[in-house]
Amino acid sequence: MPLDTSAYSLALLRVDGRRWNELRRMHAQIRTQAAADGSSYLEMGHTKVMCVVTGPSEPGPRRSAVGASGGTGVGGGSGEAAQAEVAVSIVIAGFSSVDRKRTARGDKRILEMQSTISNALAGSLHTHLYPHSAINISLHVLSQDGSLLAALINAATLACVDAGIPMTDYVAACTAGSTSTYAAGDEAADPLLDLNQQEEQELPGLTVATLGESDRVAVLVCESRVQVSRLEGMLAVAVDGCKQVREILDRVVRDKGRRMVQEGTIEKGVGVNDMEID
Amino acid sequence: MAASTEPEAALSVLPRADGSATYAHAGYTVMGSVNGPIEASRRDEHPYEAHVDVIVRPAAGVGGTRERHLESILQSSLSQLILVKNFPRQLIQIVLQIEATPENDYVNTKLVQASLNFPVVPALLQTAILALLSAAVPMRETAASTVVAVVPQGAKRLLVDPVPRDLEAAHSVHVLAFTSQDELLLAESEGDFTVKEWDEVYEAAKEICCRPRTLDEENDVGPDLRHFLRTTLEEKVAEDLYWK
Amino acid sequence: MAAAAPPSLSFPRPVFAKLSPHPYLLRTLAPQVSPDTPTPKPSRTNGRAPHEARPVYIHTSSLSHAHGSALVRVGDTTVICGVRGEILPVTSIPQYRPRADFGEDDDEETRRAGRGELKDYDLLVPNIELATGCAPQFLPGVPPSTLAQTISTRVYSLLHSCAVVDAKNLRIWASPVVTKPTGCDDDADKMEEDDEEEEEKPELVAYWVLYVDILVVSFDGNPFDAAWMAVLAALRDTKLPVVTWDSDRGVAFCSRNAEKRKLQIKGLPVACTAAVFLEKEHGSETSGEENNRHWILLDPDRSEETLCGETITMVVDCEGGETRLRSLEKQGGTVIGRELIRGFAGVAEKRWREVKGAMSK
Amino acid sequence: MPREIEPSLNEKQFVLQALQEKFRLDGRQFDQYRPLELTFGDQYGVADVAFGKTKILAKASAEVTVPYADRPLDGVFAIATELSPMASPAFEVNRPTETEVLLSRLLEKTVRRSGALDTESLCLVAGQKCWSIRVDVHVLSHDGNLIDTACFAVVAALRHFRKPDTSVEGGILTVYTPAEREPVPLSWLHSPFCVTWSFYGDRGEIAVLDATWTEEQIRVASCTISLNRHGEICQISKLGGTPVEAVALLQCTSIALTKAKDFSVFLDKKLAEDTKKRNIGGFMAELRSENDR
Amino acid sequence: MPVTILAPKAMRQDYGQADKQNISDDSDDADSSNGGAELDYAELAKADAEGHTHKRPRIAGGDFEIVTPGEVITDDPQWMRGHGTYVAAGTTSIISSVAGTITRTNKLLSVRPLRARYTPEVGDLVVGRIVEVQAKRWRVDVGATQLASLPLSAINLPGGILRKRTETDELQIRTFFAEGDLLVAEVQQLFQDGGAVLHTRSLKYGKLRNGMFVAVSGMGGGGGVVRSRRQVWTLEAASGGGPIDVVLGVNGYVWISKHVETPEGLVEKTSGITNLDESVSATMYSSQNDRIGPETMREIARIRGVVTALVDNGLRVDEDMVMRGYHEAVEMAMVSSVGADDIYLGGERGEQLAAVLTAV
Amino acid sequence: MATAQPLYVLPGDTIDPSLIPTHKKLPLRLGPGLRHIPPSAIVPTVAGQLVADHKKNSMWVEYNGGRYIPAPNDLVIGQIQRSAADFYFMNLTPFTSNATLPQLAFEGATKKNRPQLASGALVYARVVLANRHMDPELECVSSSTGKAEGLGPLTGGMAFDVSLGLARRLLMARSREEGKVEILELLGAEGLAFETAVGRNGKVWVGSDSAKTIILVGRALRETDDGKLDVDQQKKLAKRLIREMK
Repeated sequence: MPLDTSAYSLALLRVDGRRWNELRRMHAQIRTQAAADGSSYLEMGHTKVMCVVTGPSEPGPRRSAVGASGGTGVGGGSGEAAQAEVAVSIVIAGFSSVDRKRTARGDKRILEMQSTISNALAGSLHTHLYPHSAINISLHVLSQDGSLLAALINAATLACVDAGIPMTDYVAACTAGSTSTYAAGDEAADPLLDLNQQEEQELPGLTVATLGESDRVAVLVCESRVQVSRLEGMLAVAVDGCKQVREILDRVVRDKGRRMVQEGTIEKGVGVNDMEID
Repeated sequence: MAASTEPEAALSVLPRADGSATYAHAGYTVMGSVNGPIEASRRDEHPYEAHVDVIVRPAAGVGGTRERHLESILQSSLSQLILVKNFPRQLIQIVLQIEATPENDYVNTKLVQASLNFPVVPALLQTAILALLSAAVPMRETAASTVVAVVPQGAKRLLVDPVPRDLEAAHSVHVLAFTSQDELLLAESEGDFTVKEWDEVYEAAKEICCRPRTLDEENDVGPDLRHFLRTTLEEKVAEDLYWK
Repeated sequence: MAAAAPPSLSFPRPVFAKLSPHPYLLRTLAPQVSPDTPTPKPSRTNGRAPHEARPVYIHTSSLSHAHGSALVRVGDTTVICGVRGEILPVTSIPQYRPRADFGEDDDEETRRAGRGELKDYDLLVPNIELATGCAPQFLPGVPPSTLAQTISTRVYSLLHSCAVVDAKNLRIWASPVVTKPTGCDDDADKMEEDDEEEEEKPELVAYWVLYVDILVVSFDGNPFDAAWMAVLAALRDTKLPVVTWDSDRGVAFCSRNAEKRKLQIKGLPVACTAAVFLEKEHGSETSGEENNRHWILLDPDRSEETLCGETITMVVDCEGGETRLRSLEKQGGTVIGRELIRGFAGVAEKRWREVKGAMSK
Repeated sequence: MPREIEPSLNEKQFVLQALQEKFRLDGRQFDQYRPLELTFGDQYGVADVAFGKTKILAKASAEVTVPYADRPLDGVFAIATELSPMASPAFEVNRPTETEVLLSRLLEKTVRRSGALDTESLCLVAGQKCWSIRVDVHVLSHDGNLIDTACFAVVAALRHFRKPDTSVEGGILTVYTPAEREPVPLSWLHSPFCVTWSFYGDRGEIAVLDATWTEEQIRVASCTISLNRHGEICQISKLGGTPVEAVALLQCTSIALTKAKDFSVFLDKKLAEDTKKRNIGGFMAELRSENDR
Repeated sequence: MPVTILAPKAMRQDYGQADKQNISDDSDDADSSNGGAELDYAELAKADAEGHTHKRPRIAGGDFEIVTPGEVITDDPQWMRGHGTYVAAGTTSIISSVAGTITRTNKLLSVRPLRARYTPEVGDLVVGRIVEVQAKRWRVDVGATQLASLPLSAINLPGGILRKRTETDELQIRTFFAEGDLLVAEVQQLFQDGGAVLHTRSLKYGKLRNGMFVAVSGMGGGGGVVRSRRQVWTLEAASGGGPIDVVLGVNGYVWISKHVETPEGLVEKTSGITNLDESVSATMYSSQNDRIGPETMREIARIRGVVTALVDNGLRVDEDMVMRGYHEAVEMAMVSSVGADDIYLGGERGEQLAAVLTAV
Repeated sequence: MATAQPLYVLPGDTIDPSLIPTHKKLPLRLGPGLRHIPPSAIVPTVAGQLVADHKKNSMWVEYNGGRYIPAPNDLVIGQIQRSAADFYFMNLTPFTSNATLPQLAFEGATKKNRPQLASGALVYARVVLANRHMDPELECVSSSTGKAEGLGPLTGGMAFDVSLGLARRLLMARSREEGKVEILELLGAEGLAFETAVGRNGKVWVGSDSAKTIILVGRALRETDDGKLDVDQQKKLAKRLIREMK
C-alpha cells in the first residue's frame, strides 16, 4: 500500500511515529558465540542480523573472488598477499522477509553487498599486521525491515571489535531518505533518518557508513532516483546518524568490557586520566 | 550486391592485445584479438606444443552449442597453420567477436539459432589469421577462405558470398579454405548436391582463394583474397617499419 | 603378425601400444617385409583394413514410452535415440505469425517456408548426452563436453538441411466442422489468417514438436555416424497419434487408443566418417620425402581418433538412384584434397548400402 | 587462468607522487576525460564507444517472448555484460569476476532501475506476449574506467535502436519485417550517465576522473555517480575503500552533473547526425524493397 | 569543515527537547526494550546536544578504564605506542586500535584487547594439533593467527636425544607426528611476521595421549588461561581417580590426562637424560592409549567440567582456580543425590561453583 | 643493408635463392622470423620485411608487434613476483610464465649478503638462457667480468610501455642513424636531467629527481611510438613538450 506522505507534512510524524531525525530502537550484543573468534547480534528496528568472525587465520581453500578483497581491493587473495584478505559471506534466511523468496547462490545483489562490506572493513582494519592470512566474516540475516546493508556493516564492525582485530576506528552505518518521491519533485523535501522497509520502497534514500566520529564516508550507496539538490540534506542527516550509531556500538563494547573487568576476567588497566609519567 | 564488394580490414586496432584485427566482408564484421604465447592453465597445458584456444562470441545473445562447434572447426584449422611446437606448455588465445551479420529484411528470426551458419566461417577464419599475423605468432603458412552457394536458377548457378536471401533459395552452401600452398584446409558443405557440383564449387573457391597474383582483375568471380591479405599486411609492415 | 613387432622390441605388444601408440599403429599399417610374410597386408591395430568399417546393428521401437526409438551399435559404440512428440498450440509460440497459404503442393517456395517454420518455432529439438563412463574421459557432474555440443549442433543442422521431416507433417489443423459453431474471435482469426472469403478453410491451431534425445551408452570413436544413424532410424520408427482439437476449450487432445500415423521421412541420408593417420606425428618439423605417407582410416575407433588430426565426414543419399551428397565436413589437415574427396564418395556409397541393409532388417 | 599482475612498486610510488604534485601520466587535468569517440553501426542499435584506449561495443536486440508471470504488463529488459578474454586474459568465459558483477549491477541500477526505458511500452498482449529488449556489452579493450564507457555505450545503443513494428488485431499479433514497415524506436524516458571518481592518498584527498588501468590499480577508493541532464541522481555507489570527506563527495557530485550534461549534449548531437545520414539510406532501402516485391 | 543539517522548516527548536522527552515513550512502543538501550538514548541525546567534536572517552565507566577503537589515549608526544595502538598520520596522538585495557611499561603504552587470538611469545608452553605434515616440518594449529611450525630437527628422536637426524627420519616423519595428533611444546622463536616455531626437545614436551582436550579462549585476552607460575602439574584425584596431569596451554588449549610415569620422573632422579632407556623412548611417539580406569575417566571429566565452568562464568583459568574449583566440585558432588558420579557442572551448578570461588 | 625496394614476406612464402646470402667462410645465420626446412628451404614464419646482411652472411625478417619472446643476451626490465629459497621469480610480460633470477647473480653477491628485493621491485637484467622447454633465466652481473655493467635493481623512477620495435631501435648501437630515434637525446639537449634503461621486452625506465621531467619523457616516448614520428617530427615534438612544460 502506498505511503501516505501527506500525513507527515501535518504532524511531522512518520508512519511508525518517529520524528525526522530519530533512529529506530537499536539493540546489539557482542560475544554471542563462545566458539567464534568474534561474534555479534544486532537489531535496527525489526531488521535483525548476526555476525560471526573467524580469523585472522591461515586462508583455507580459495573461495570465489567476489566479496573477498585484500586491503586495497585490487588483487587480494593468493598466498603471497602482503595483508590479510577480508572475505565476507551473507546468508539471507528464507523467513527473513514477508514473502519467502529463495535467494539464488550467485545473486549479484548479495555479491555486491559482500564486496562492499569487505572493502569497507578492509579500509579500517589493520590488515597489514596479518600477512598471508584471512579474516572470514559470515553474516546471517534473520529479519528484514529496511536499512539491511547498514545493519550488516554495523554487525560486522562489532564482531571484528569483539575478535580483537586492530582497526582505525568503528565503521558505523545508517540510512537516510527524503520525505517525498523524486516525481513529486519539490526541492524543499525534508530529510529522514533511518528508513524502514516501507519508507525504503516508497521514498528515495541512501545508505552511508562513516569512519568513527569523523565526516569521512566509507560507504555511500544510493539506489533510487532523486534530485541532486536533496543529496546534501540526506547525506548530512545520514552522517549525523552514523555518529549516533557509533555511540551506541561503542556503548555496547564498553558495557561488555566493564562487566569483564568487574568479573575479574581481565585485570584492570591503568587510567587514561592518570597519564603522568612517574 | 554484397557479394561483389571488396573485403576491408584493419590490423592492430586493440592497443592492449598482442595482436588484433577487424575484418569486414559480405555484411559480416568480426573483431579478433590474439594473446600469446601466455601461461596456459593447468588443464589445457600440453607438454610438447602450444594449446590454441579459440573463443567465438556472437554479437547478440549468449554463445551456445553452435559457437562451440565453430570454435572446434577453427581450432583444428588454425592449429595446422600455427607452429605450435615452438611454444610447449603455452597458450595462444584467440577471441573472435562477431560485431555484425548481414540481416535479412524479409524475416524476423530468433535471437539464438541452434543451427550452425556456415557463411560466417570465412569471416572468422580470415580475422583470426590477420590477428595472428598482427601478433607475429610464428606460422607455417597462411590461408584464405570463402563461401559459395549453388542456386537453382539464374545466370550463374554459383554465387560467391551469397546474401541471406540467396542462402534461403540455395540448393547447397559450401565453405572452403585453402592454405597459401594451395592445399585444401577446410571444406564444409550442406544442402543437396552432387560430386560434380562440388567440383565446380571447388574450382570457383580456389580461384578466389589462390589466384596467382599476376592474374588481371577482369573476371569478377569475386574478391582476390590472397592478394588482399598480402597488400593488407604489406601496408601494415611498411607502416611499422616507417623508420627504415 | 610376428612381423609387426620389431626384433628390437623388448616388451610385449600391449605395453608398446600403451607407451607409444603412434609408432605402434604405424608398424601395423606398414609392416616390414619378412620371410614368412612376403607381402604383408596393412591392417589396423583393431585388425580391420584401412577402408573397412565396423558392422552396424540396429534395433528399433525398443522404448515403450517414446513415439519412436532406435538402438544402434557400431562396434563398441552404442547409441540410443528416442523421439517424443509434444503438442505446441500456436498461441504459445511467441514469434508465431499466421501465413496466408500453406501450399500443400510440394514446390520450392513452400518447402523453404516449411524449413523456416521448423527453425523459427523449434519444432525439431535434438539433444545428445554422452553418458558418464561411456568412455574414461567423461566424468560425472561436468557441463556438457565440447564434443557433445558439437555433435548436437551437427545433428540439428543436418536434420534441417536434409529436411528429412517436412513441416506439413507436424501441423495440427482444426477441421472447419469444429470451427463453425465457435465464437467471434475465431472468425477474427480467420480474417487474420487469410484476408476475407472462403469460410471453409481449416485453421492451423498447433504443431507437433519432436524431441529427439540421443544417449551415447558406450563410446568407442566415431560418435556422429552412430548418432545420426540412430536419429534416422528412430524418426523412421516414429508414429504420432491423431489429434482432435477442442476449439471451445482451445486445447488439443488425443485419446489413449487413437490411431497412430507413421511419420513420413524423406530420403535416407547416411553419414560416413574417416580419419587421416600421418606417418610423421602432427607438427613435427622433420619433413623428408620418405616419411610422408598417410592412411585414411574409415570409421575410426577411439584410440585411432586420438592419433589422427584430420577428419572427413560425408553424408550421402542414394535413395533416388543417383548418389547425392547432403553434407560434407572436412577439417584439421591438408591431406584430403579434391581427388581423395572424389574417391571418398565411392567409399561413402558402399557404406550407405551397408547401413541401408541394416535399416531395412 | 593467469592472474592480472599488480603494477611495480616504482609505478605505484611514482603515480602517487605525481598526483600529489598535480600531474597525471598522460598530462590530463584531474577532472578531464580522455577523448570520447562514438560511432554507430550500419544496423540500428549498435554503438561503438571509446574513452582513450578503452573500447566498448554495445548491441541492442529485440525479440518477442512471453512476459514474466509476476509482471504480465511489463516487457523484458536485460543488459548482458560478459567480460571476455579479449579485454584481458584474466577474464575467463562464464566465470564472473568481481569487476564483472559490480559492472553489471551498476548498469542495472543506472539504466534499468532508474526507468530510462519504459518497460510497460514493451507489452504486446498482456500476460502472453511482450518484447524482450537485450543489450550485449562487449568490452574490446580495457584501459580503465569500464563503467562510464559501458554505461555510455548502452544508453547510446538503446537510443539508436529500432525494433520491428507490430500490430495486434483480435488477439493475433503481427510482427512486421523491416521490409514491410520501417522499425520504430523505443519509448525512452531519460538518459542517465555514469561518472566515476578514483581517490588517492591516505585520506582519499586526491580525486581523479576517468582513471586509466594503471591509475585504477593504484587507487584506494572509487565512487560512481549516475545522473541525467535534469540533475536527477539515478544511483551513487562508493562501495567501501578508504573513507572520503562527505563534503568532497558533494563537490564530486556537482562536477559529475556538468559531465553528465556534456555527455548528454554530445550524444544528442551524434544521434542527430546519424539520423540525417540515414534518411538517404532509409529511402534507398524503401526503393530496394519496392523492387523486390 | 562539517556538513550542516538542513532541518525541516517547522518548529526546529523544539526537536532538541522532543528527543529527550520521547526517549521513554519511544522505548515503550519498541518491543522489549532493555536498560542498555534506554541508556544509549540518553547518551546520544546528550551527544546531540553537545555536538560531536569531543574525542575524550566517556567517563561513565568510572574506575575500570576500557578504551575502544579510535579513542585517543594521549596526545602527549613523550609516550611510545605499543600493541593495540596506532598513531594517526601527521599527529602525535596515540590512538587505541582495539577494545581493551591500557597497559603501561614505563614509556610504552599498549592496549590489551578484551579478547583476541593467541599471540605467541618465546617461552610459551602451548598445546597444539598437527594439521599438516611437510618434508622436514609439521604445521601445528596453536590457535594463533598463523599455523606454528615444528621442524623435524626440533623434536626428540627415539633412541637417545643426541642421535643425529637422518634421511630415514625424514621419510618416516609421519611415524613421529601425523595429522590430528596433539602435542605439548614450547615456543622457541618467532618470525618477524608473528609466525611461531616450536620445539619439543625436552621430555616435558611431546605427543599427548591418555586424556582429553579442551579449548578455551586464549592469552589474547578475555579470560581463559592466563600465564602463571605453573602451566603443568599433577594432582591426586579424589575418590580413587589416581594421579591426573593437567596441562594448561598458554594458548588456551587444555589437556587433562591420566598421569603416566614420564621420563620426566627419571630425569629428576638421574640428573641427565643421556642414559635414558629405550623402552621409554619407544612409547614416546605411540598413539595408543593405555588402559584408563572408569574412576580416572570420571575425574578427568570432572576437571574438564571445572575448566569449562570457569570459562563460562568468565573466570581466570590457572592452577589455583582449577584446584580450588576441583575441590569445590568434589564437595558439591558429595552432597548431591547421585554422589561422586555427579560430574555435571553446567548451567546454574556452574554458576554456583563460580559464586563459591569468587566469594572466597 | 636492405635492398632499395623492400621485400615483404608472409609466412610460408618461398624465398628466391638469389636473395639468400652466400659467403665463403661464415655459416649462414638465420635471425628471427625465419625457419630452415631441410634440406635447403628457408621459410618465413611471420609477416615482415626480409632483410639480408651479406657481410655478416645473415638474414632475418624485420617486424614490429606481438609479444616479447626471450632470447639470450637480450636486456630486459623484469618485475619481481616473489622470492624463493635462492631465486627471484621475475615477470617480463603480463600473463607469461615467470623467468628466474638467481639471487647470487648480482655484482658482489654472496651466500652471506645478497640483495633483498621486495616483490614488485623492478630489475634491469640480461637473459642468459632462453629455451622453449624451460623458463628463461636472467642475470644482473656479467659472468665474464663479474661487474654489474649497469644491470641491477631500478630504484624510483617510472617504467613506461613502448612497442617492441621502438625498444629495439632504442637499444641499437647507433640508434640515431639506424633506428632513426633521437627523441631522448633531443630532450637531453634541451637540458632535461634524466636517466633511462631500455628493456627489449617493451619497457623503458626513466629516472629523474623531477616527476615533471619523467612524465614529459614518458609522453615523448609514447607520442613518438604511437605517432610513428620521424626524426624531424621528433625534433618538433621535443620543442613543443619543452614549451608546454615552461
